[in-house]
Amino acid sequence: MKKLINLPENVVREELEGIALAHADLVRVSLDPYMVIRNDAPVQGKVGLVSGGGSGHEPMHGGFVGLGMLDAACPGEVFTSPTPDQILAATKAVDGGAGVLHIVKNYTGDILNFEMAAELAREEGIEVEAVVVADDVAVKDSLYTAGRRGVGATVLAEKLCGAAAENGLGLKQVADVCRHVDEFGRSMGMALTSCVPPSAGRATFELADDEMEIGIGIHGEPGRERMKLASAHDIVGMLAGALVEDLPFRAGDEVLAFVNGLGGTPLIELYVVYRELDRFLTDKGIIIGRNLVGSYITSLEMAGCSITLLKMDADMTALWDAPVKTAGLRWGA
Amino acid sequence: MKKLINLPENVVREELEGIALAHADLVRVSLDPYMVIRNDAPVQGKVGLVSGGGSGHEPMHGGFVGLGMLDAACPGEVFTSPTPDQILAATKAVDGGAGVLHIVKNYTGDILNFEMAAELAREEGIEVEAVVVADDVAVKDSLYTAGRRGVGATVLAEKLCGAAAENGLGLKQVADVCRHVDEFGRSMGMALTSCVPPSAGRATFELADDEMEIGIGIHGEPGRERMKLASAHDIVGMLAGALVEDLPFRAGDEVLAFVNGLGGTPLIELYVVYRELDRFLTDKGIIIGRNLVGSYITSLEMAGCSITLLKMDADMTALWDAPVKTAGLRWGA
Amino acid sequence: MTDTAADVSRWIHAFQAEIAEHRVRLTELDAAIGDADHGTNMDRGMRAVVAKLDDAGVGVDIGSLFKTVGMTLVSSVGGASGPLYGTLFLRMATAAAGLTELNGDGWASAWDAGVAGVQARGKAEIGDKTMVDALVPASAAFAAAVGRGGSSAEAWHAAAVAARAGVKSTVPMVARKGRASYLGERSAGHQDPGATSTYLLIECGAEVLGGVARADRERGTATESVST
Amino acid sequence: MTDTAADVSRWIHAFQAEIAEHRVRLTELDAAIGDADHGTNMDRGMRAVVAKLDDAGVGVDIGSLFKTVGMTLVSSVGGASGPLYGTLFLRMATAAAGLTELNGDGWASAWDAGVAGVQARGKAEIGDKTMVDALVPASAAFAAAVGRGGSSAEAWHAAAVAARAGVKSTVPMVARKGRASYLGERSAGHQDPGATSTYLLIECGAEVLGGVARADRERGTATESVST
Ligand SMILES: Nc1ncnc2c1ncn2[C@@H]1O[C@H](COP(=O)(O)OP(=O)(O)O)[C@@H](O)[C@H]1O
Ligand SMILES: Nc1ncnc2c1ncn2[C@@H]1O[C@H](COP(=O)(O)OP(=O)(O)O)[C@@H](O)[C@H]1O
Ligand SMILES: [Mg+2]
Ligand SMILES: [Mg+2]
Ligand SMILES: [Mg+2]
Ligand SMILES: [Mg+2]
Repeated sequence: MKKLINLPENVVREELEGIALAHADLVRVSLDPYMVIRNDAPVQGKVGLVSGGGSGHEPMHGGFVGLGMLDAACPGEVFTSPTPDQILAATKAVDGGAGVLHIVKNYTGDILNFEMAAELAREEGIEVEAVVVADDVAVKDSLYTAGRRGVGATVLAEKLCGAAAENGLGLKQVADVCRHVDEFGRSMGMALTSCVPPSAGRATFELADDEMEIGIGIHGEPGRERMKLASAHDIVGMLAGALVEDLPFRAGDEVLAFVNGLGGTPLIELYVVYRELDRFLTDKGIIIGRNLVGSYITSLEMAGCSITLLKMDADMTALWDAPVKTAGLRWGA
Repeated sequence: MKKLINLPENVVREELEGIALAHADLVRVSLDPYMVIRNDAPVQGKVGLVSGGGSGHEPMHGGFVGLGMLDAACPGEVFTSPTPDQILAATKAVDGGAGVLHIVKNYTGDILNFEMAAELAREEGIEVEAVVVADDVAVKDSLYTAGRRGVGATVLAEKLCGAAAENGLGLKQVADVCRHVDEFGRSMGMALTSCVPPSAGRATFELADDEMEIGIGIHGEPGRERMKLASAHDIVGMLAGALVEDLPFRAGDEVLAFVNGLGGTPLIELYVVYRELDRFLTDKGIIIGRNLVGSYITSLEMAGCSITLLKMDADMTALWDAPVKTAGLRWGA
Repeated sequence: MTDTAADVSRWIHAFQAEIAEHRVRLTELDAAIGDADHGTNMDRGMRAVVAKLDDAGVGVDIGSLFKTVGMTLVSSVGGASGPLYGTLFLRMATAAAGLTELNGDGWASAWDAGVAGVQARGKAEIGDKTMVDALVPASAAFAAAVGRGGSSAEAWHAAAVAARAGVKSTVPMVARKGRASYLGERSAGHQDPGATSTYLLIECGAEVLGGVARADRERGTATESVST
Repeated sequence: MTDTAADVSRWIHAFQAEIAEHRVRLTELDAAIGDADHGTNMDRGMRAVVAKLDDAGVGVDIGSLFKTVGMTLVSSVGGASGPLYGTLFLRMATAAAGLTELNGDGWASAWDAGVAGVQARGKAEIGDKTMVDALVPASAAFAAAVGRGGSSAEAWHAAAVAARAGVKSTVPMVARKGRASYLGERSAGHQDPGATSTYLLIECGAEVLGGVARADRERGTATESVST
């Protein structure tokens, strides 16, 4: 295991201490329980936004706390959902009287812990809505699975809901924005190499030098298919092809196109992928209204990428363009 | 070689096409010769800022073109300096009548090509100053070497000079800002894994599973020492220790602390490193006034990090805080 | 069959030791069809539980003891198993609220309430390849033995046998809940880690509270992966 | 010894073929002490040069021919070698400006001007482990042979022999210029890639313009790495 860390069991705590030191102007960090909280929380009268999940996906979620995005993030241990008391504490810390939205990625652990937290918060008189994001088309969404995993669309949901909350929308309306993202957002990823969870100390799976995994999950969950390494062109064809078919996205649709790196892939490759994606969509008459290229939802040091497409309208575009001031995403402020 | 690319020989062109498509709101891209130019260039009356170098270090330099930073970047092939005609074309494209500053990283190839370009530009009546950034303390700066390599301080120079130019400072003053950065900035890097230049198709060097290279260059140039993998704490001790001794940085000094990822290292590790750096400097009484944590000057998919320290004063801090609007660095706009 | 809070506490301590012993194995089972953390998660949680009990003292109220266990699991495990094991104990706490002794019927209703809680929380049915496959038959067997007027030893033995059959039954199953469900057909042939830890919980009860000797129950074999 | 622009063009074409043939080897030499691109750089540049010559036509003015070569190298190679080889030919162009024939003295002054340009640009001296170590002695040997009234064959042969000795001399040297200088002592024991390509340039001149048969000059051996 080759990592820039000290003891594997301390990675999350030390990371959070690093975030606290680096971004004291944006957030305050609690180490017990783990929370990253917007400096000026609770913002009175504003819907509070809380998300969270296992660590190892940085900058998500802690890097998305700040004006125009999350009010708090609850990081669990690496790849392990946070606990209800953590989420409850964050919910209380950001409640400005207008209710709190929980943005939950669709994993059983995340769902259960957020559910318990919401119950506890409601018992304490806080109005809580939870929206589950489930956008990974690599997983069949059926009665026979835990449903689609929550991946790239979560980043977009956090930005868009953050803007909606900042605009003074009510809890139900902000939750509706999240539901819109869940309904009209689709993602799929692929890996060139495995991630190495620090506590495990070894790769979650093995890929030969000429192999890749299509449909990988952000915790190294197996994908749809293991196959020979292909060109960026062919990879984008597979990923974007699956997304476009699934919603489906149609000629004339306007989308936000998000090319995401999984942690070990450099920007030069992501731009090559973005070029392919632009060509693929243009070919189908799908219009890229906005885009995002970079490593925003990662899987430790995994090399690979994911593509997220979100159908946009004028309202969503305005929310996207609104100011955001976080460590991981920033413009207009 | 595991990369998200098509043909290795097309990587740079395709990357630039991707940048053009993704960031049409910020820059225009020329493919012959390769240039990334600020959308509204030339800005009349403003000193023009041009930098460039081999590709493979993204987001540097193309990702730093925009308001408050570079006016143009000239990307060469991967790890190969751009040519004089490229640099000349960029210089002409951004000349707003107030002269053009070339920010050059100290590599023989970069120096020679920028020198020829400056001569050609001057022949065409454009006032050009060039400042060479040489901040890598891993290399002995002596008559017996080509001098210190230009690395992380270049990113800071581009930001600070960009702000100075935006503030309306003259060519000599903007160049002075760059010279300040060169004089008071120091960097050193380390690698956990090698980069793989696409045209070579294989790792530049081999490191065993328990080895690291201290003092690595951003093209995979050998460092000061190959040694057993150490903890983040010890690695920061070695890197920051060398920097602090070199300038030297002293108790009471205020610095900008920049923890940079080399392309294959995820943010979670960079924050662990930042925490160590903060402790190291605090211990020595050195004050971190500003910081930057992320992958800004990379070496393809190399895993590892570099640390840059720049001594700051109130003027520099104001320049750092000034708005910047580029694909790679953005705030206040 | 009447157990005091001190008896229950011995059971919880035994379970913690059992989890610590099988931590790596549980994580390996999870590596095959999940994300390789079930042993780590349960170990972290149970260490927190016994630390809490040792700190706070056990007291006499079995309901509050269960509540401490449940709350501590909820706040220290995370993942899917945290809320599920947490709910199990929190519901047992409600069922045993204010009781200083638990007899056969008391245990049966506590198990029943706990299992109902786990199913309400996780929505898993028998056959979904989860801890429910060990928990539901174990609880049912316990209640049936108590209903027949059986001894503590008989009830716990029946529960342990049922749990063991339950965990074995997960091997050929295709997972329909939790992380393993992403694997679809490829989840078949692997033993469910959560069902395995549940089996260990009940086995510890049989030993500590039912006085059933370990050898009788071929202890530990259920943690071995059974290949098909 | 009088060469026309057509002769010079044959030399340039021969050099391009030589570089293409030795591309991998030159890059390997650069991998050892640089950044593994010298073969790629020179190959890209020389391909561009012959494409330009074939497109634009060679004409009769040797000065403009050299200028085309120099400009094309400058604008297509990049790295350290682009400006250095570019400057070499641009300075030769100035020396040969307007000439339709180059005799011994003409060649000697062209080489002299070119070499001075390379040194002015790169600031390298003999012993710094660069192309200068092949270029300076080759140019000097050429001029000396011409000064002695030697034939074209003699002058080119002397230059090639000197270049070959020069490139070999780079092996034990510790680099003081360019990327290899970062290696310090570790650069010793490796042959300099730029000196090697320079040797090939002069060797091609000896063959094409000097009519010196290849076998006489043990062609190609200088591209083999000499281990010490
Ligand atoms: N919906 C569910 N209902 C009951 N048990 C479940 C459910 N989902 C998962 N489990 C159990 O949880 C176990 C996994 O726990 P653990 O690995 O600790 O959490 P995670 O899956 O979040 O990593 C599975 O083996 C399974 O027995
Ligand atoms: N200052 C210099 N003067 C003369 N030649 C030099 C100088 N620096 C480098 N060289 C030559 O350039 C060669 C390397 O060229 P190349 O690999 O194409 O460029 P780069 O070093 O930029 O990758 C070296 O082998 C050396 O002969
Ligand atoms: Mg987990
Ligand atoms: Mg080079
Ligand atoms: Mg698990
Ligand atoms: Mg080179």
